[in-house]
Amino acid sequence: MSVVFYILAAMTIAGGLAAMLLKNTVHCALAVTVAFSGLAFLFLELDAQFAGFAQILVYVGAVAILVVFAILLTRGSETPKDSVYSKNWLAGLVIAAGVFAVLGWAVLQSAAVLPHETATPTVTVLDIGNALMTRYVLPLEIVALLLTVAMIGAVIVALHEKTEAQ
Amino acid sequence: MIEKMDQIFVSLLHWLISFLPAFLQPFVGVVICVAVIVCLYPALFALAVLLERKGLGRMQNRYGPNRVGPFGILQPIADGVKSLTKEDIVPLSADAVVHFLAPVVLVVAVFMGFAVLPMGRNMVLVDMDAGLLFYFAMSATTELSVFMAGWSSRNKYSLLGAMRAVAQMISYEVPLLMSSVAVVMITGSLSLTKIVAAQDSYTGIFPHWYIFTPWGFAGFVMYAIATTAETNRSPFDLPEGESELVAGYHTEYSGFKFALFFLGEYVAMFSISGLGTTLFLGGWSAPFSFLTWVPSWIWFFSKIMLSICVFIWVRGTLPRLRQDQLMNFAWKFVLPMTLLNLFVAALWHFLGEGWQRWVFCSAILVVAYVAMGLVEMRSDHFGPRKYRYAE
Amino acid sequence: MLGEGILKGLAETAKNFFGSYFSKERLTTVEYPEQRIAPIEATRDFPFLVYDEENRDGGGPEWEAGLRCVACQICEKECPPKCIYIEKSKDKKLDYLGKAQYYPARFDIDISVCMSCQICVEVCPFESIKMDTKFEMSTTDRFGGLILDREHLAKSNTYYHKIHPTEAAAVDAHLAAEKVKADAKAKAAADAAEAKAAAASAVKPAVKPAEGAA
Amino acid sequence: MTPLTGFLLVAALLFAIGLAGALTRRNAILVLIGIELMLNAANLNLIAFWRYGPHPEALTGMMFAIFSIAVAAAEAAVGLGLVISIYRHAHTTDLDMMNRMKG
Repeated sequence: MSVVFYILAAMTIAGGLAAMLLKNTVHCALAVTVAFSGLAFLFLELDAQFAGFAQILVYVGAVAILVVFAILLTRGSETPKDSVYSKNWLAGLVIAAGVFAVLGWAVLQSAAVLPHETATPTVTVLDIGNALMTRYVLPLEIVALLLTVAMIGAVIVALHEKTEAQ
Repeated sequence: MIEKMDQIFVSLLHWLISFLPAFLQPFVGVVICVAVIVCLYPALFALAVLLERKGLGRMQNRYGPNRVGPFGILQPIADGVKSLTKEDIVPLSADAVVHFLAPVVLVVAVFMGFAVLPMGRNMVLVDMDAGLLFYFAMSATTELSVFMAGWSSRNKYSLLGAMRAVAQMISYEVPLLMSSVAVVMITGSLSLTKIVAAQDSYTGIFPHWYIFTPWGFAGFVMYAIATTAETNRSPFDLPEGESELVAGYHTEYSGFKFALFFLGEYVAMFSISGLGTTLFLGGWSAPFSFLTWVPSWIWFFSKIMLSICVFIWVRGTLPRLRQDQLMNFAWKFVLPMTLLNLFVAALWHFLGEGWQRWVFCSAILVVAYVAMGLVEMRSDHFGPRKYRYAE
Repeated sequence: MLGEGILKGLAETAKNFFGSYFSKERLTTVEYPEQRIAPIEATRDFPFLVYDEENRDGGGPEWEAGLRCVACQICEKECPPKCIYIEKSKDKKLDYLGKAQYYPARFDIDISVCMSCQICVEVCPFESIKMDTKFEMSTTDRFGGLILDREHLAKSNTYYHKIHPTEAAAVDAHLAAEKVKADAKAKAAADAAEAKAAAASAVKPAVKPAEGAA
Repeated sequence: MTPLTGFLLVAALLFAIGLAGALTRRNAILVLIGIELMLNAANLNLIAFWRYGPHPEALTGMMFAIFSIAVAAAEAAVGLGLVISIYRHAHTTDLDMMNRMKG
């Protein structure tokens, strides 16, 4: 376990915690970008260059901006005066803690059988491209269709209903 | 001798780090490179600001700055001293932390892009396999810093400017990426060094730059348009639109933080021109085969400065667009053209050598361009504004 | 075709850019502190007080003695932004007509308030306040430095001739006419007194023509 | 602790944080952010298993993560579109207020 891993893990977890704990919604959105970039660096730490940069491009460049736009469009940029947590927050917290306990227990239990340090895989972008165009071409097409449908769907859902307003 | 001049910076670096113990060498080498980049581009920024002010002046039949030093060449230094000695004002209701972080994030993200740009033969900081992807990931981060600046200022002009800027940058990032993808398709690599190497050969005296192919030319034009919008330059400078929004997202910035924004904007211009040079203009390769004796880094930097001059020229010429014109232009003209260009690039690849591919590809692009121009100029959203006077 | 206008525009700016290096007529900029355009005759900015050079009533410096102003305070009352402050003197001095008049013991104009409307000039019956052409009056003192007192305001008639020749000539002619008239009146009065002294009757008809001449 | 265990624990913690946020926050947008965090945690797992798995050259985990990123982007777009249209309708993004089926 390298020092870099601990720093990046701390950054990611801190970003995630801040995103879920801060009061101001815009601060939460900015904190979650820290978590996203931390994850991207963790991907780089795992020698997954392509996935890491795609993570930054998609999450920091697109999703975070989208979230921020949504916050401003719903007038959520002011710090709310009353509690930001829902009424049954305790139940949610207990469930999350339970999930973490189970996951952590599972990981630590199986630590012995998990594979150890292996040789650094040499995967170039060319390999990924070849895989995408041969073995994974059907998922790629489906994702392309999904993205198109999602884009059209999002536009239609968020479109102002003019006829009803008049 | 020629070889030596070409590699002078590379050998200088090797000579410098050869004094150090072996385990320190890679680390110190990177630090030196970063330091050079961080010093070089602000210096070029000063030069560009002077060029811009003098050039715009001449285009408007004025002198431009001519007071500080002979012909005003010390003006950037005076500007720098002025902005550094100014009071750093943070509005009372501003979000101080985000307000402080915004310019820092911007400058860091902008400088990160230089890590993968090949500035000469063997002169690239990190020869990354996914270099282009890295570059776009970094330039996507600047959008967030623009939003941070606009939102944290608690000023409606700042927020409006930031929202305009972010909307514009996202809209034009799509054609920017699409026009670059055509190059990636033809080269078969995301690595910028490989893209330059693919263009570094000659037919007769003429180079194999991608701009000298039909799809490359169309791609370059689209790339240039998208770049102008991406860097918020005139005629797409609505985010700053000083006649409407005071100064857009950096209205509430002063002193050093404002200088950082200003620097970030110009350095982003350099870096995105550098990328355009790499993708379409053959990077550091010489424009004619008989000029290959000139060091490669000279070519790279002269191409960058030339693109800056074009930026200035365009700024001196065109008036600012309206917001709806800007958006319609991105989504209804530039994006379809870049998508078509992808198709044409594929066609170019599969038609093989010969005159047919030149004719077919050029014909498709020209017909599409003329037809789309005719159709869209006639539409209400896109064409000349029709005024409806009160009856 | 789409983009044609952009190319035309680019050609135009390029023409301007290179043209400005070759033809000097393109650069119409006057580089102000070193080069100046001579002000046109009707230029006006702030008022000043005119004094006549010929020292009529000894004592004090030339400018103080020759001031045409009689401290009538019409300008002070008419000034829209109220930037003129006048204190009347206790004693009297002879004016250009040789008549004893008050003079301004204090005459200040606050040029930070003055709006250069020229109303003071229009209302002055004595042609004593006129508009100057000097405009570089910046000081480092925001309050005191921008209040001009009598000494700073007084400019000679020669100076007035220099900056506004036509207007000054007309004013001089008018004043000369006034003086002639006043002289004639004085002469007539003197004649009348003489005639009164000589013979105590048939004097009045002699006065009438003098008045008619005016 | 092996490297893989470390990554898995970070992913589990991030997943739990995202879950806690999604279950406890009132603002609909923040619930979406929580879901994004959970998706990201899953991605980290996929990449970690790809890296330390027996056949990294097969690219299975990596591909899974890339597709998952693409799907997450689509999910964010549709989710935020829904939030905006709900806000238009109900003038709030508070999930505690949206407890009726009637519009």
